Amino acid sequence: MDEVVELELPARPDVLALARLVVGAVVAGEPLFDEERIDDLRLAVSEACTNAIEAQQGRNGDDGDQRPILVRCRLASGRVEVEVRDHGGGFDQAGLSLHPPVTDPSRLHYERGLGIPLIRMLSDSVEFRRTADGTAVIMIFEPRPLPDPKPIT
Amino acid sequence: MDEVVELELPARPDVLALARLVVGAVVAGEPLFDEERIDDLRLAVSEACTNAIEAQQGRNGDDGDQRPILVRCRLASGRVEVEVRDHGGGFDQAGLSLHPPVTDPSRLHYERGLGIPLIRMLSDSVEFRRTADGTAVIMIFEPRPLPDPKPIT
Amino acid sequence: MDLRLDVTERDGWAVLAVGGEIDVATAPRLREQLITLVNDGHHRIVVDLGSVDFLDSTGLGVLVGALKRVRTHDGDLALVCDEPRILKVFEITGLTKVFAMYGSVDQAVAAD
Amino acid sequence: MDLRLDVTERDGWAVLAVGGEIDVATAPRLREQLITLVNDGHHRIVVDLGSVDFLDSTGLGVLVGALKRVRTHDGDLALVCDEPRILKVFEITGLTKVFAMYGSVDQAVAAD
Ligand SMILES: Nc1ncnc2c1ncn2[C@@H]1O[C@H](COP(=O)(O)OP(=O)(O)O)[C@@H](O)[C@H]1O
Ligand SMILES: Nc1ncnc2c1ncn2[C@@H]1O[C@H](COP(=O)(O)OP(=O)(O)O)[C@@H](O)[C@H]1O
Repeated sequence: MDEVVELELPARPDVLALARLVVGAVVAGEPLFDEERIDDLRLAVSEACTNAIEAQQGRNGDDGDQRPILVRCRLASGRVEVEVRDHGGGFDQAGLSLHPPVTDPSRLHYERGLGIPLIRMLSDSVEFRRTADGTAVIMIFEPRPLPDPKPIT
Repeated sequence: MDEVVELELPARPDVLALARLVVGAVVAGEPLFDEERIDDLRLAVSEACTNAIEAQQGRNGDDGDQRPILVRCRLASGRVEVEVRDHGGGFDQAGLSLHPPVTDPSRLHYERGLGIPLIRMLSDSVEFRRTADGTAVIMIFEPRPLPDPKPIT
Repeated sequence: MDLRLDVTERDGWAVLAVGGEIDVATAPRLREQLITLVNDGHHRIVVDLGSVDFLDSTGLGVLVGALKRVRTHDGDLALVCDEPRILKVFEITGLTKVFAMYGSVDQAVAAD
Repeated sequence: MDLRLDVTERDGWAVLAVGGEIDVATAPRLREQLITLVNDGHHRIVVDLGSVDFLDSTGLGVLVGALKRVRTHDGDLALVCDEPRILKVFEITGLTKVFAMYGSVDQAVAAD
């Protein structure tokens, strides 16, 4: 299968499994993508969707932004491009606090902040684009297995 | 899960399995829909998508209409509404040729034309709406199992 | 895509075991296989749908076409199907009255 | 949704067997279960991830939180994981250096 598959989902955590199912199924038809690479893709897309959903979710008991998030999968020239779009108001990527290395004992104070590092490590390239009212995360996956990963430091 | 899940797919037969996977997964979260009812839904939606794809596909070796088809799944009040939209130019539903009953020996001349009858039998209601450049098929599924089906005559 | 076809012979019948999903994407392969069998002189065919997970109207059409084809050679086409989800598709379309349907390949080749 | 949790005791350890998918939808149940264990006085916990099919950063965060919690009680948290797809998530985040990780529950409770 090539071309584009687009999925619009309610901005709620219980759709994450469906998003993973769809990107997994779209890429499963590509002979060059093996099981491990498909797992990489499922995890990276899931992290991006989690961030999109959390950005739109109500913080103070309100219902949050009810507009759907968009997952767009494009297969072209043997590689996969996945875009995840939200209306969550965007964020300052440069301003992401740098966590201490995981091996640092103080790392244990941080139970979050591994999502974007995982996306970076699992994709071949990622771009965070600011949209009018939110974020578009554009991830590109090549079919080869990851080179020996460097741990986050 | 309630609300709306939308899926845009290239108008090609190899996306049908994905369309079935998605509607199946969306409805799998609904406790009132049992396995059999989910199978009904998967089949009816697959038939509607097949018609949408065939309506857009090139007949004479050309590429056909490259625009995507849309599958829109809505869970509300415990029932499922699925809309399938194409840009296939529409058709005259009243003009559908009436096939002889399947038990008639001459029925064997017809290898097609069971799609819409299946959609009618498997859904609780179906509407074929003419759009600007194609068709919207709107199917509603209630969670109860089908009553004893009457065969097509 | 996901369609498996496997032909064996049994007591003068060609047994075509089908697995996976039969829809408009995969039905052409099923149709070609059935036409090949008939062209090769197999006019008594059992189609074993025991491992079929999904069957749509295109699949039904291919089977109707195959039945028609073997009949022009005074042949026979028997279906094997015990999965309720697949049986239901034959039942609600009334095609259980058109096809000889059996619960197992053994029964299909024994019936005569 | 699809998360299975099962607690047993073994040689002074509470063994929490987790199955299914751990993401932001299901992680809260895992977190609560771990907090309950600690509050009930279980400070030596084995989390058996052997039947986990998917684990995301939220799941990692919950495990880090649990490790922190048992440590404030001078306790221990050991992970059991032999699935390459799940191990890889710990490896690329460097968390294999933070957790005591074992290939089986037997090994986890024997190590000491
Ligand atoms: N799509 C997004 N919209 C708004 N903020 C985002 C988005 N993605 C990431 N962020 C911000 O970046 C932070 C770091 O994200 P991440 O590395 O995934 O860790 P976590 O989500 O666990 O905090 C988030 O806490 C959030 O503030
Ligand atoms: N979405 C559609 N757009 C255009 N024509 C359609 C559409 N759906 C159905 N049709 C027409 O109705 C006919 C009957 O459809 P159906 O009962 O599904 O049987 P089949 O597709 O096997 O012919 C089709 O052959 C086609 O001409």
